[in-house]
Amino acid sequence: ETRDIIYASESTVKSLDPHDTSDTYSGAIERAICQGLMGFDKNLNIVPLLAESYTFNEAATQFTFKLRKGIKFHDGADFNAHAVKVNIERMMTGKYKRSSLMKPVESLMVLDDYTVQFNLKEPFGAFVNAIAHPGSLILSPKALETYGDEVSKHPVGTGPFIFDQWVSGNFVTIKKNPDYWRGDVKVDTITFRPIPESGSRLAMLRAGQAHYIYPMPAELLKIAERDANIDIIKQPSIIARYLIMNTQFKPFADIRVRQAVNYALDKEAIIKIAWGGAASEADSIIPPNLQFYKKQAVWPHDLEKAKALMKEAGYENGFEVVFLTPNASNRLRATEMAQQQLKKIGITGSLQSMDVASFYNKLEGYRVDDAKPLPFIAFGGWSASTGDADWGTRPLISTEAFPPAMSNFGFFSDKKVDGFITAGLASANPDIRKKAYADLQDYVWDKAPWGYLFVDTMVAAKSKKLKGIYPMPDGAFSVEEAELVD
Amino acid sequence: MSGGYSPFPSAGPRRVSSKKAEFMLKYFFKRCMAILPVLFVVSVLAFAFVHLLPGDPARMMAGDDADEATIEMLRTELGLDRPLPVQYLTYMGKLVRGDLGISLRTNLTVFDELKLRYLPTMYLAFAGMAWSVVIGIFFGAVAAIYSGKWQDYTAMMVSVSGISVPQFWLGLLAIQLFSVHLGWLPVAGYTGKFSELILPSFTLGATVAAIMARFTLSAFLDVLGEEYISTARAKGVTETLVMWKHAFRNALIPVITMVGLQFGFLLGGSVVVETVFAWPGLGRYMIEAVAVRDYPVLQALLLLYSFHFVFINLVVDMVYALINPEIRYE
Amino acid sequence: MTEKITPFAIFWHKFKRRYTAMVAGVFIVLLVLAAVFAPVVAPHDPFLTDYSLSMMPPSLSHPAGTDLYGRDILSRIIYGSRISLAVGFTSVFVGALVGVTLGLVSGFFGGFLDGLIMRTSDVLFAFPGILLAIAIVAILGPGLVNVVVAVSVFSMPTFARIVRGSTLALKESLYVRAAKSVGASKRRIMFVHILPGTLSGVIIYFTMRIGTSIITAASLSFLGLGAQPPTPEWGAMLAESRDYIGVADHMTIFPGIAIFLTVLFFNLFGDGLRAALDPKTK
Amino acid sequence: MTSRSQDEKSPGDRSPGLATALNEDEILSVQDLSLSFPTYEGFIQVLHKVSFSVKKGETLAIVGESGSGKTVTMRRVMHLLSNVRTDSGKIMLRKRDNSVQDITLLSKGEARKIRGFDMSMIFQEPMTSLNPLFTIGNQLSEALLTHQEFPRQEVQKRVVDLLELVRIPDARRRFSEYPHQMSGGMRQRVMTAMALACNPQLLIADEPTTALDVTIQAQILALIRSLQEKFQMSVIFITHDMGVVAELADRVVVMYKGRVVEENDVFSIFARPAHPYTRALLKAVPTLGCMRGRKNPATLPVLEMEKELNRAKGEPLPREEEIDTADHTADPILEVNNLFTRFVSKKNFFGKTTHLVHAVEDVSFKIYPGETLGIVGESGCGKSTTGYALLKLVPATGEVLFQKRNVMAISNQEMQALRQDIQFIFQDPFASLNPRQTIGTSIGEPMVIHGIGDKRSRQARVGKLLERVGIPAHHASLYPHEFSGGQRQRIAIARALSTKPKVIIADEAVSALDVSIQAVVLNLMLRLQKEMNLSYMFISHDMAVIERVSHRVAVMYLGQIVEMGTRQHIFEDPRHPYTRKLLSAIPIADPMKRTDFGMLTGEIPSPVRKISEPPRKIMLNEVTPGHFVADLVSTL
Ligand SMILES: Nc1ncnc2c1ncn2[C@@H]1O[C@H](COP(=O)(O)OP(=O)(O)OP(=O)(O)O)[C@@H](O)[C@H]1O
Ligand SMILES: Nc1ncnc2c1ncn2[C@@H]1O[C@H](COP(=O)(O)OP(=O)(O)OP(=O)(O)O)[C@@H](O)[C@H]1O
Ligand SMILES: [Mg+2]
Ligand SMILES: [Mg+2]
Repeated sequence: ETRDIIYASESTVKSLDPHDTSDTYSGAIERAICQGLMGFDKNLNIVPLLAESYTFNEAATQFTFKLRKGIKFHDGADFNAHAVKVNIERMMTGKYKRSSLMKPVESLMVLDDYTVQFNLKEPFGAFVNAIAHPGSLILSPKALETYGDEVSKHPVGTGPFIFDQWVSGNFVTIKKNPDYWRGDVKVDTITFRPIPESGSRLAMLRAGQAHYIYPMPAELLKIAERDANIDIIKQPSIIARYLIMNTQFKPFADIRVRQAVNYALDKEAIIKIAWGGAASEADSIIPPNLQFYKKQAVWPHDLEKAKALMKEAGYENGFEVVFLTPNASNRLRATEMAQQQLKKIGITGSLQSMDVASFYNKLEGYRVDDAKPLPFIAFGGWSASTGDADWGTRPLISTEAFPPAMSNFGFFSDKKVDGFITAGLASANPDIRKKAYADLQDYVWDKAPWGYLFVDTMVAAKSKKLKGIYPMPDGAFSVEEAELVD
Repeated sequence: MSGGYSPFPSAGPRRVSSKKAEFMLKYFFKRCMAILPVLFVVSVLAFAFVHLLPGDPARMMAGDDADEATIEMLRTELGLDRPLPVQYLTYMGKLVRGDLGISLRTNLTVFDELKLRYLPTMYLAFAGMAWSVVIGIFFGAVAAIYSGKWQDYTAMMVSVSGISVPQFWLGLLAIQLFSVHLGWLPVAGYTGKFSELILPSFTLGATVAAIMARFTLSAFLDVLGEEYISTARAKGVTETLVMWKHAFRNALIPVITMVGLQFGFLLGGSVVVETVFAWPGLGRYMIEAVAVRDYPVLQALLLLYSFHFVFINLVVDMVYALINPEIRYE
Repeated sequence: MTEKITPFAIFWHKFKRRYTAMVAGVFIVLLVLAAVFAPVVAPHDPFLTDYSLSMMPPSLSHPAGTDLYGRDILSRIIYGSRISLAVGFTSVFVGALVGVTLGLVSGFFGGFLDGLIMRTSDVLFAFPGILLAIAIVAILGPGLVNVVVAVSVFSMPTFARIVRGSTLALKESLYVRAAKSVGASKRRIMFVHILPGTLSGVIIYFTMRIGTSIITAASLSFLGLGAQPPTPEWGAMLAESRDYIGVADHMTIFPGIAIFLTVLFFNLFGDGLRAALDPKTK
Repeated sequence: MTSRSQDEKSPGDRSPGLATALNEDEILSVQDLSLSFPTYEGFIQVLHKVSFSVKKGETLAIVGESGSGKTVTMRRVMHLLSNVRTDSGKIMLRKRDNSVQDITLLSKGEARKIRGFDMSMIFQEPMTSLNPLFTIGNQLSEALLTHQEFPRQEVQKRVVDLLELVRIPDARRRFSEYPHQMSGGMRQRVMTAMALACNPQLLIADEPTTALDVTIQAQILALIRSLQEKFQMSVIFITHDMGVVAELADRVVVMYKGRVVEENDVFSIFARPAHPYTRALLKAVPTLGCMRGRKNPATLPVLEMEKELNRAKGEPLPREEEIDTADHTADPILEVNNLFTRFVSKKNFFGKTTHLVHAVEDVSFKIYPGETLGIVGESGCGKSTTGYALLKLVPATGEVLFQKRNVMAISNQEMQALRQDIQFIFQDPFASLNPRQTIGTSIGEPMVIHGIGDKRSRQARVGKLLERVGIPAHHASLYPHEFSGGQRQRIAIARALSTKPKVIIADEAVSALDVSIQAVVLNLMLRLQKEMNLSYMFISHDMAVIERVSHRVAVMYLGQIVEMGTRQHIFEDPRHPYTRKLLSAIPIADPMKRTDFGMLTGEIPSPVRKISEPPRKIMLNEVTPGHFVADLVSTL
C-alpha cells in the first residue's frame, strides 16, 4: 500500500528550476526536491541546511560556509564545494529570474572540497537571507550538465523528495527519496494539483479527494470548521497589505491627507469581511515575522479625526481618485471596502480591477515626473521573501526604489528613511542592524507613506489523517515531515 | 459509400461509389481552397493581436525588472524593429516549422505547452459535443414527434433552460450537488479518469444541447411537412419507421452542419468550464495567459482555436456531402 | 380563409396561443418596468453598505438577503436589471445594425464584396465567441462599454448571415424582379423590397440573442473582465458570491435566478415569435 | 401524424348497422362526409356531406377548382390527415378479402395496414414525394415488404419488374439510383410503381400530372390508362383539367366549395352539364382547336363563376369579342435580332467555365403594334429568359429594337425611361407582389420611380386602374394576402398598366390560376389590349391558351425558335415535328375523341452543353408568307 498525498492549491507550477522561479508556490515544491546551504524553519528563522555553519567578517563583505559531508544528489552526484560553485556561478550569469540574489557577489572561492567563500562587492548584511532563499537552492551539477536550462523540467536535488512527473498546467508529482540524509520520509508520493476555484478546493478536501488545501478560502472557514475530518491551520505570514498613494502629488503629498486616509480606514471590518478574518491589523511598516520588526501602535479608526485632518488640509469637500486593484476576489473586495470607507471623508472615485499583469504594468507606467491629473489609490501587497527587514522596506519606501527600478509605486521619499535603510545594510552585526530598523520603524509609522491595512494570516486546511505539512510565513510550505496516519 | 440504407448489401453496381469517391476528393480540395483565405486572415489577426494590445510587446515580454538595454535587445531579437509585413512573414515562416515561440511565463516552448493541454480540451469538447448531440437530438425529436403535446412543451422547456443557465453557475451548482452533497463524482481537475470528465462535459454540452434541440425540432418539423412523408405513410409504413427512418434521417442532415458550427461555441465555452472545473486544458491556459499577458501563448491559442473550428467544419462538410446524395456528383 | 385578416392579427393569434411566450412577454415587460422605475421599486439603496448586516439570509426587510457589505441584494438585482438589459440590448442592437447592413450589402451586391464580408464573418465565427470577447476586452481593458463592444462584435456575423441568406432568396423573388422590371433603383430594391422581408428573421434572432448576450456579459464579469464594483451587475454579483457557496447561498442563488429567468424568458419569447412569424405553423 | 381527432366524431351522425352498405360492384363509397379544420376562428367546415362511390375497374375523375376539397377528401380516405375533425359520414371500403369496412372507424394501426395494400395514392409533386436519402430500390422494396413477406432475392426482381412495368428504361441500373438523379416524369413513374407494388384494388391519383410538361403528362396519362386496363383497378383521378378528364374518366364527380355538385358519366357531363358550375367550368376552358378558321383572338364567352352560377336559365351567354388590333402594316414596335443568353452551368476546378446553359440561342422575331405574339414551348426552353433579356434583366447579346431604338445599346438612364413603355406580368400572382406593401403602394410604385404625377394624382390613378381591372378602388389600402389569386393577378396587371406601357410581356400570366379565373383574367387582358392598343408578348406552355389569345405564334425548343407564323399557320398547318408533337400531347376536352399518346416517348432534352459543343444553329425557311419553319436537317 502506497501513501499518496494530494495537495490542492490555488496556483499552477510555473517552473521547477529554482534559479529561474519567481513564484512562491513553485519555489515551495522546489524546496521539497532541492535544498540550499541555509534554510528557514517554521517561523522563518534561518537554520543551516547543506552548510554546517558559516562565518562572516565585520564589514559584511565576506561570508564563508562549511558544507555538510556525505550528502548525495538524487542522481548519485556528490554534494560538495564544486556543486555549490556550479550553482552560484549559474545564478551569477544574470540570466535567471533569481540572479538578483547573487548580485552583491563579487566572487566565489572554493577553499577546499567542503568550504566556500563568498566575496561581496559592498557590505550586504542580509546576505545569509539571500542564501536561505528558495532561489538559491542547489541543483545537481550532473543534472545541470545533462539538461542545461531544461533542468526546469528535470530538477534534481538533495531533498526529501525526488521529482517524478510534471504535466504543465496540470499536476506535479514528487516521490519519496529513500536515501534522504536527514532521515526517513514517511509518504510515498505527493501530487500537487492546481484548483483555482476556492469552493472546489474545499469541496475536494471534504470529499476526500485532497489531503491538504492551500489557501483554505477564509470565506468558507465556517464550513470547514464544522467538518470533523478537517483541521484548520492558521499561521501569521510576512505578507503586508497596504494602500499605495502617490505621495509626490497633491493631495497625497500632504501628510495630513495620508493620515486622514489611515484614520478613515476601518481595518477591522476589512479584515473580517474582505479577508474572511484571516489577517491581523498592521502595527508596523513591516510584518511581525520579519527580522528586526518593532511593534507600533495600530492606527485607530477615527472618522472625526480623519475629517478634521481633511479640513485642515483644505479638502473639506474631498477629491476624486481612481482605485486600482488586481482582480483576485479578496483584493477586489478589500479595495471595494476601502472605496466605501474613503467615500465617507470625501475621497471618491471609480474602481478599476484588472489582472495582476496589467495592474503592475499600470503602476509601473507612472513616473515621478508625470503630470497625472487623477491621483490613484492602489491595493498593494508585499512578501519580503528573504525574511529580512531590508527586503521589507528598501524596495518599497526608499528613494532608490522608484519604479521602474523597484516597487516604490507611491514615490515615497524621505532622506531620513533612506539613511536608516543604508545603515541597516552597512553591517552584518545583528545589534547594529536591529537598531537601524527600529529607528526606521518608529520614524516612518507616522509619516503614513501608505494606507496601512494588515498582515495576512495564512490559512490552510488538511485532512485529520495528514500530519507534518505546514505553511510557512512567506506563503510557502514544508512537506518534509509529511505523514499519513489512520 | 453512399449513405442510403439498402436491404441488399451487394445490390447495384459499384460505379456510382467510385464516382462519388472522385467527387469527394475534388470536393475536399475545393473546400480546402475555400478555407485558405480564412486561415490567412486568422493568422494576420493573431499576429496583429500582439501589436494591438496596449504597450510595447518587448517591454512586456522582458518582464517587470528588465532594464532598457535588455528591452532593446529583445526588440531586435523579436524583430520588432523591422517593418510589419516582414515581421509577419518571419512569424509565418516559424509557424510553418511548428515554432510557436516560447511561453513568457514558463520558458517552455509554446508548442510543448499546447501539446500537453490539447488533449484534455479535446476530450472535454468532444464529450460535451456527445452530450449535446444525444440530448439535443433526442429532445428535439421528441418535441417534433409529439408536437403540441405535453412532451413537446417539456422537451423544449428543458432545452431552453439549457441555453439560459450561465455555464459557470451550472458548473458550480453541479459540483455542489453531485460532488459535495452526493459525493458521486470528482470535484474538479483532470488526471485521466473518465469519472472526472462527466460533470464538466455535461456543463459544457448543456447549452449546445439546447441549441441542437431547437434546431432538430425545426428541421424535423420541416421534414414532417414534406410530401415524401405522406408517401411513406401512403405505402402503409409504420409510424415508427416513418419517424425514425424517413423523417429522422432527413432531419439529421441540416443538424449535422449545426454540429460543426456549434463546435466553435463549445470551444469558447470550455474557457469558462475549464476555469470552474480546474480542467488542465487550453481554455484555462488562455485565461492564465491573458492574466499574465503571455503573448506568444495567446497568439498560438487564437490560431489553434480557429484552425480547429475551420477544420471541424471541413470535416462536417465532407460528412454532409457523404450522407446527402443530393450533393451533385457527376 | 376569411378576408380582412391583417398580418398582425395572424401573428397575434398564433402568438397568444403559445402561453409560454405570453408569460415570457409579461415577464419581460415587468422587468423593463422594474429597470426603468428601479428607484421606486427597489426597497433599499443598492449602494448603501452596513457591515453589521453582512451576508444576512433573506428576511422580511431584505427579501433576497444582503451581500457581503450588507447591501440589499434584491435592490441590487433590480438596479442590475438596468445594466443587464442595457448591455444585452445595446450590444445586440449594435451587432444587428452592423450585421444587417453587411448582410444586406453582401447578399445584394454579391461578388467581391460578398466574398470579403463573408470571409470576414467566417473568421469571426472561427474565433469562439467568448474568446473573441476576451481578446477584445484584453485589448480595450475591462469595463461595461468594452463588454458591449465585444459582445456586439461576435453577434454581428450571425446577423450578417441571416440577412444575407434571406437577401439572396428575396433577390430572386418574383416581386423583386417585378420591381426591377419597372425600373426601381438598387437602393429602392434594397431598402423598400428586400430589407423589410429580412426583418422577421432578424427580430427572432434579436430576441434570442439578447439572452445569450446577457449570459456572455455575465461570464465576462465572472472572469473579472466585465462590470466594475460597485456596479450591481448580475454576473459580477455572481462572481463576487461564488466564494461563499455553502456559507451564504442566497448571494449566489438570487442573482443566478435573475439571469436564468431573464434569459429563459427572452428565449421563450423568441421561440414564440418564431412560431408566430413562421408561416408553416398554425 | 394521424391524430386521435380523426376518430372524434359526433356519434349522432352515424347510423349504425349499415356497415355493409356497399353495392356489389362498388369498391369505395364515401357517404355524407363532412370535415372541419381548426383555424383562427375555431373549426371551419371544408367538406359538406360529400358522397360518391367508385365501381370496380372504373376510373372516377374528381374535378373542381382549387380549394374545393378534392385533396382533403382523398387524404381523409387514406387516413393521412392530422388534426381534422370528422363531423359526419362514412367511408366504406371493400377490402381484398371482399369484406366491407367503414374506414372512418379504423384505428391508426388498422388504417396503416390498408394503406398501400388495399388502396394506394400518388401525389401531385413528383419532385418532393420521394425521400431524397434512399435509393429508388430501397423505397420500392419498402412498399413491397411493408405488407408482404418476400424472400430477399425475390424482392429485387420484383422491384425491377415494377420499374419495367411503369416503363422505366434500364430498370436494373435505376434500382440503386437516388431520386435526384431522375427527372420529374421518371419520379412520377416510380411513384406509380410504388403505388402499384401490392396490386391494390384502388389507386388514388391526386393531380399526378399537373406539375409536368404536356408531353410528359401525356406519357403518364397513357401509362395510367394502360395499367388500369391491365389490372382492372379502380382509379380515382383528381384533376382540374377538363382535357384530362375527357381522356381518362369513366365517371366524373364535380366538387365546388366542399360539396359534390354533380356526378355523372363522362359523356353526359360533357354533353349535358347539369349544374351551372359544371357548365361554367366547361365554358371557361380554352379548348384546342375551337379557334379554328378564325383570324383574330377572341375573348372567352364566360365571365365570373359567381355570375354564371346566378344566371337565370336561358339567358344568353356573353358574346365572344374579337380582338383585331394588330397592325401588321406599321413598323414593328419591337424587333429582336439574334438574341443570345447563356448562363454558366458548370465550372471546373480552376473556375473555368466548362458547361453553358444555352437558354436563348439566336432568337429573332418582331412584334407589331396591337399584336399579340404567343411564345410556347416546354419547360426550360427559354421562354422566360427571352422575356427577361428584352428588358436586360438577364445578360444578353443581340439587338432589341424598341421603336427603332436599340435597347441593348442605350444608357442606363434611357433604359430607365424605356422601362415605362415595356412592362412585365409574371406567372405567380402570389409572389410577384410585395407582401409587405399595400396593393395601392405596389401599383403606384412604377409612377413613383418614374416621377409621374404628384401624390394625389397618383392616388387617383391607382383608384382608376383598380376599377379598370375590376377591383373597388378603396381596396387600395389592403395587402396582397387579402386577395384571391385571380384578384392578385389583376392587381399585377393594374401595376403593369400604371405607366401606360406600349408593350406588355406576360410570362405565364394565367398558368397558376384556376380555369375559371384564368378565363376572367384572359378576357381582361384582351379587352385592355383593345382599349389601349397594347402589344403583348404572351408566354405560355399551354397551347390552348396560346391559340386563344395570339395573332402570331413562335414555338421554342432548346432556346431556339423552330416554327413561327400566324396562329392559323401553327395550329392549322403545323409543319415542324416538334410543333406537331406538342399539339398531339394535349388532352382534348372531349370524351368522344380520345387521343392516342403512343407517339410520345422520351424526356425533355437539356439546354446544357459543353463549352466546346455549341448547339447547331437552326435555319428558318419561310414555307408560306409569314410562316417560318426550321430546316428539318438542322434540328433533328
Ligand atoms: N390542414 C388544413 N388545415 C386547415 N385547412 C385546410 C387544411 N388542409 C386543407 N384545408 C382547406 O381545405 C380546403 C380544401 O382543400 P383541398 O386541398 O382539398 O383543395 P383541392 O381541391 O385539393 O385544391 P387544389 O386544386 O388547390 O389542390 C381548402 O379551403 C383548404 O384551405
Ligand atoms: N439565372 C440562371 N442561371 C442559370 N441558368 C438559368 C438561369 N435562368 C434560367 N436558366 C436556365 O435556362 C433555361 C431556360 O430557362 P427559362 O426559365 O427561360 O425557361 P422557360 O421556358 O421559361 O421554362 P418554364 O416553362 O419552366 O418557365 C433553363 O434550362 C434554366 O434552367
Ligand atoms: Mg389538391
Ligand atoms: Mg418560365
